[in-house]
Amino acid sequence: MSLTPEDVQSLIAAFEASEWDEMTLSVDGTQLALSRSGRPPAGAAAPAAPPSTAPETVVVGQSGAAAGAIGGSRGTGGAAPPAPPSPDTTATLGDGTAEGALRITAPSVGLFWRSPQPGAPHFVDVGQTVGPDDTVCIVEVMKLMNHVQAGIAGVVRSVEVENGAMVEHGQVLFVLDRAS
Amino acid sequence: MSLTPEDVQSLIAAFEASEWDEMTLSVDGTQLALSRSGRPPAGAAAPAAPPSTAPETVVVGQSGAAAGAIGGSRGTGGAAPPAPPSPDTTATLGDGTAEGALRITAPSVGLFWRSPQPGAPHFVDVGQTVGPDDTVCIVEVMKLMNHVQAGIAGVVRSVEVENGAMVEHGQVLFVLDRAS
Amino acid sequence: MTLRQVLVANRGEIAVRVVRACADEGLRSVVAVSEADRVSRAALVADRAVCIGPASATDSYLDIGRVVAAALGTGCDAVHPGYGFLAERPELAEACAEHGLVFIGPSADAIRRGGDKAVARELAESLGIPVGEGSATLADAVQARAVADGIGYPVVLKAAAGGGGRGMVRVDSGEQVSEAFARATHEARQAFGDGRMYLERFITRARHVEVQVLADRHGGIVHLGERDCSTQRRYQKLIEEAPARAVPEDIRRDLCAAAVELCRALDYVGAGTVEFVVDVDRGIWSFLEVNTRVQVEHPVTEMVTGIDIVRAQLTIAGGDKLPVQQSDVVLRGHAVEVRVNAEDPRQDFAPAPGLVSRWVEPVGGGLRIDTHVFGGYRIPPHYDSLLAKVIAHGPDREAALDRLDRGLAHLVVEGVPTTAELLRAVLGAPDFRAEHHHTRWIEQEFLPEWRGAPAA
Amino acid sequence: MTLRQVLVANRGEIAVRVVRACADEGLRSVVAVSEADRVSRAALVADRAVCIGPASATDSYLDIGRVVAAALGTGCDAVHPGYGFLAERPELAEACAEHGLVFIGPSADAIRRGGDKAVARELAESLGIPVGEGSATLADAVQARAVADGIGYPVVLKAAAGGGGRGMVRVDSGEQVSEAFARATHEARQAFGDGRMYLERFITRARHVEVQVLADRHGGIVHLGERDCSTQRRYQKLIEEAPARAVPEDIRRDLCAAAVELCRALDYVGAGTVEFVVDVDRGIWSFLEVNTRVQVEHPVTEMVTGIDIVRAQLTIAGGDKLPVQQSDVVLRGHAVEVRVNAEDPRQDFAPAPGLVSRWVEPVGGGLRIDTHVFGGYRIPPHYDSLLAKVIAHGPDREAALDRLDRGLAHLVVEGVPTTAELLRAVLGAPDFRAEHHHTRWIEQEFLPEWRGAPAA
Repeated sequence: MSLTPEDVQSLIAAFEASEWDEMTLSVDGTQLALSRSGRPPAGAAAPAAPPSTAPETVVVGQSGAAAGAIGGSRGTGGAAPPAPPSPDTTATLGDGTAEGALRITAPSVGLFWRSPQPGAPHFVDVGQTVGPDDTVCIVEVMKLMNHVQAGIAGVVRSVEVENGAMVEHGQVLFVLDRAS
Repeated sequence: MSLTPEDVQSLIAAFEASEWDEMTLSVDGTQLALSRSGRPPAGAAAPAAPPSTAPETVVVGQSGAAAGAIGGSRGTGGAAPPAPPSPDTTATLGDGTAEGALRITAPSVGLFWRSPQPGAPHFVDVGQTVGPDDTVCIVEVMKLMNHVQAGIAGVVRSVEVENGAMVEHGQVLFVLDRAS
Repeated sequence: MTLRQVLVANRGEIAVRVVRACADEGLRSVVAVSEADRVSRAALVADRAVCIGPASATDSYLDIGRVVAAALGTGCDAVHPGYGFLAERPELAEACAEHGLVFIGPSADAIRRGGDKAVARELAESLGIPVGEGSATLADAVQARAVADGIGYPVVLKAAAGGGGRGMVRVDSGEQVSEAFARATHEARQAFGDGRMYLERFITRARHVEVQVLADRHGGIVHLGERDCSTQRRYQKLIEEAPARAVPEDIRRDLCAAAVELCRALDYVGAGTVEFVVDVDRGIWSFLEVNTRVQVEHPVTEMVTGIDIVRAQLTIAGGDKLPVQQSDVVLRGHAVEVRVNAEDPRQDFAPAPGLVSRWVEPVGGGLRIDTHVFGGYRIPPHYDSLLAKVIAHGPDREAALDRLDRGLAHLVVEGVPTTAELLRAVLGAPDFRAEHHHTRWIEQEFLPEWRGAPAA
Repeated sequence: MTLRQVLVANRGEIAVRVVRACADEGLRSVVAVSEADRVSRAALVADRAVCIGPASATDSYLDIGRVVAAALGTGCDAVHPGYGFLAERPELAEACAEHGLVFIGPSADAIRRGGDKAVARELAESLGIPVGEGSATLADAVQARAVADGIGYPVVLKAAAGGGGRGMVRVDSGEQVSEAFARATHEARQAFGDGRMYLERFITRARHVEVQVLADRHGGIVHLGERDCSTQRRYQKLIEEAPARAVPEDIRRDLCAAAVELCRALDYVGAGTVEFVVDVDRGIWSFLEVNTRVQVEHPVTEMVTGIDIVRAQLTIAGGDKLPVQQSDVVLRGHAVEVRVNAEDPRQDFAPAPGLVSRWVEPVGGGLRIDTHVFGGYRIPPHYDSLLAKVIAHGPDREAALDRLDRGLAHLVVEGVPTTAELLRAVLGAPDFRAEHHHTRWIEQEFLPEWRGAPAA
């Protein structure tokens, strides 16, 4: 037995009517995962697009797992799936959109600087390939210059913040494409 | 594939953590139904036991239905499963406990009278068999005497309210056993 | 005859409001709820809730017998009807009296005479209060035509038993009178069980101004100033303010005096409101109707006077004298109320019951929120769509409007659509800020523009 | 130097409280939140929220650099630290000054001198304020033994840098001194980075009384009367009242005068509290410590004085003179506050974070609820367990307690266990009603009985 399209529809409806943030259902090889991020910070006029309140990921597919694991959890934050632990000056990673994009996010509130000092070349530019240990920017907290490392390999697709702007903790700074 | 005990436990935990009132899950012949009644009226010192806030029914068993129907709903009231529509002076029926008990509930707020007039014999007593059209009591609303009919056939197991007491709409007046 | 325990015969925000006033006065409160309102905020905050019937209001909130039975069965000594439902039904006042319960409102006689529009209009006329260019009760369509021709078109046919915009038909020319009269009479008979009609000149740019009155059982009577409720959609008030700053002060003074005079003539007891229409273009006014209950918009008056109207209802019903004399009533600043409804203004204001998955109220800044909603509350489909009244007070109208805008911006509602964004747009509209609006401004001018369509 | 926009460097109910005061004063507010508090009530009600770091307080609420960066980056001109976290860290006051931000609190110097218990104690002594039978900073265990022998046992060893019950060790006999001193010094060094100790006589039946002080930048200073915070469990306050009715009036007058004198000597600016211990049996009192911030229990003082302490903090920080003189401060009635925590009192008060599936607050009846909780809020496991402060005001203590009991009975919380029922039991306990309780009454007398076990 597997989930019918009607089952999936009713599950999605039930999920949307609920206050849950996440729901995964695996039945006989069919897996259904629903997740919704939390509300973005209120009133924040953040430069980067806030996480959507609509379901972010809806995946229905065949999974190798045979056991029917059913779970639900409700988170408060708009956090991405668990990322590997990282030191303070290394960016948190989050899986991006379905096209395989990666994001480098701010490890702290602070000012975003693309160069080691005014007038110097940028740490990275769009189109550039970076490795996990490469410094991609500085987030300055009260004269303390935190060098942010990419944490992952990829090609810079876009820079999401203006040089010198304030960034919040967790705000997306760079979007990268997976290195092919 | 069927639900394992672990699955059931995690489902119950998820349900209890949620604000849902009802949840039914049928997977490949295994059916799980969870329901929880709404909060009882606050501060009500009603003579009858208020519905519990803990899950009222947890049934796990083999069902004939093959389709995996999964649904969730969230009600506000502590209502019993939908009853057939009934005229104003006929009691609402609710399926009772697992032992096949039936309940006759008050069709209105009012005063509960077991006899047609003071000193007269009771309409019904414990142990008596009643038919759907038999009058079982009066609920008086400001001198208006509403004759309450059983609405169902059965044997009176208990009378839940003292003669002359005020009853609320929906309050259980009699518990009946199914006529065998 | 001090009260001890009050049955609240209503639901929604006004039921919560009455429970609050009871608690403030040290009285116990019992809320009569329908089955759909068992898990309502009013039921949770009251000392007790009692279920009186099914969700259908006919068999619960509108059933006088059940309400009285609930009051008697729970040992209450008084009944507060709120607004709507049974609030203006003289039969409830009579049933209460019959069973030894205090009805928190005026006498059945005052409700009857004040509530019948034709009778109230005749009473006003006898007191020399302007009633507009209109008629007494019309015998038939022929008389209607003659009166309308005399007034000049457009005119409006109104049901004697109507109110709140119900039972009104606009007539633009003499040829339409006959058919309109037949239709309006039929509709009024259907809706109110009373087909009597009268007619009035139709005012193009009208302001709806009403005066709050409080009267005790000892002959004491005061007014608490007036409210401007001109921001309406389909005769339903959206925004209410106090005082009515756009109306010249001499007119406001006259309105307040007329309201007191009229209520005195009705032997009025409790909180009541006298409504007037002010013709903006011609600078004249006339009596509209009496509302023999607390109004939805009473908080704006409370905020500018500092007088708690619902507590006053309770103390008056308990036999106390008025808490203030007329000279004690001093207006301070300006207050504005908006009604936030669970409606989708982009879908022709379709009501949208459902689960309110998140509800967070703004704090501070001269705001007051009167509501029955909480996070996790499921709005039942059986009743009206009012979610909350957001009220702001400020030193002047501009400050109050700015504070209200902040309040609406920070009212977090998830799960149902609301009219909050629409209301913010109204609060920001130049015509509204400049007080150029009138009772049909929302429909005729604001909404067409807001929808992005050219004005009709 | 009028303020325009305030960074609220805190979370929970106090962050909401500060946002409210800002709105009341017409100031914009920005709340600095950790990742765990993005969807918090403070974030929702503030004009803006800015995420400064991960859930761990060390990298968010306790990080001075991030707080200052957030204030500067969002264009704030002032920082309100609330209570706890950075509130009594002189380094934050210094960092603010360095970056042109107004720190809403006293100077770094006043925080340092007031917050160091040994220094404050010496200052008090120099002013002739009783400091109890105790010592200055102790050099070593030998000196401790000599001083303790002089006072008589039991005594209590206290960390100079401690506070709020932390860093205290009771010593019952001379033989215990050496080992206790070593342990206490070690623990104090670990907890506060400062191992200096002093000691005091241990009072068996002590009442904790504190005086609220307000001081401006122009030399103006007043007290707002005192609070009795004797109902504690493990040195954590459960219930606070104003005024301290059980303490004789002459002592209360002396405490208030001493508090003003001490704050004047500290060149104190803003809202501060001076804590005292009153020995019930001997009728004497002594200075305990200075808290250089707004207290959790400030609302009881607000309710009996009508003075908004948090708004006063804002206006004082903006350079205004005090809103009142001492003669304007009049106490009216009695107010009591309870702290409702998400803890299970049947499981040794284990904190219970989780989803609050339903949250409905009581209305009316002299109640005030200070909270950050709403239905659907998930209490993060990273911070304290305070859900709400429920405060009641009444004409006298008995009325206030009855109103508070009604408030707790109607506070609907589903999803997490709370201490509400326990608090109701305390409010109803004859010893508490008769004011026979003291700072260890809850642990020694009330709880053993409440648990159904024989008293220890």
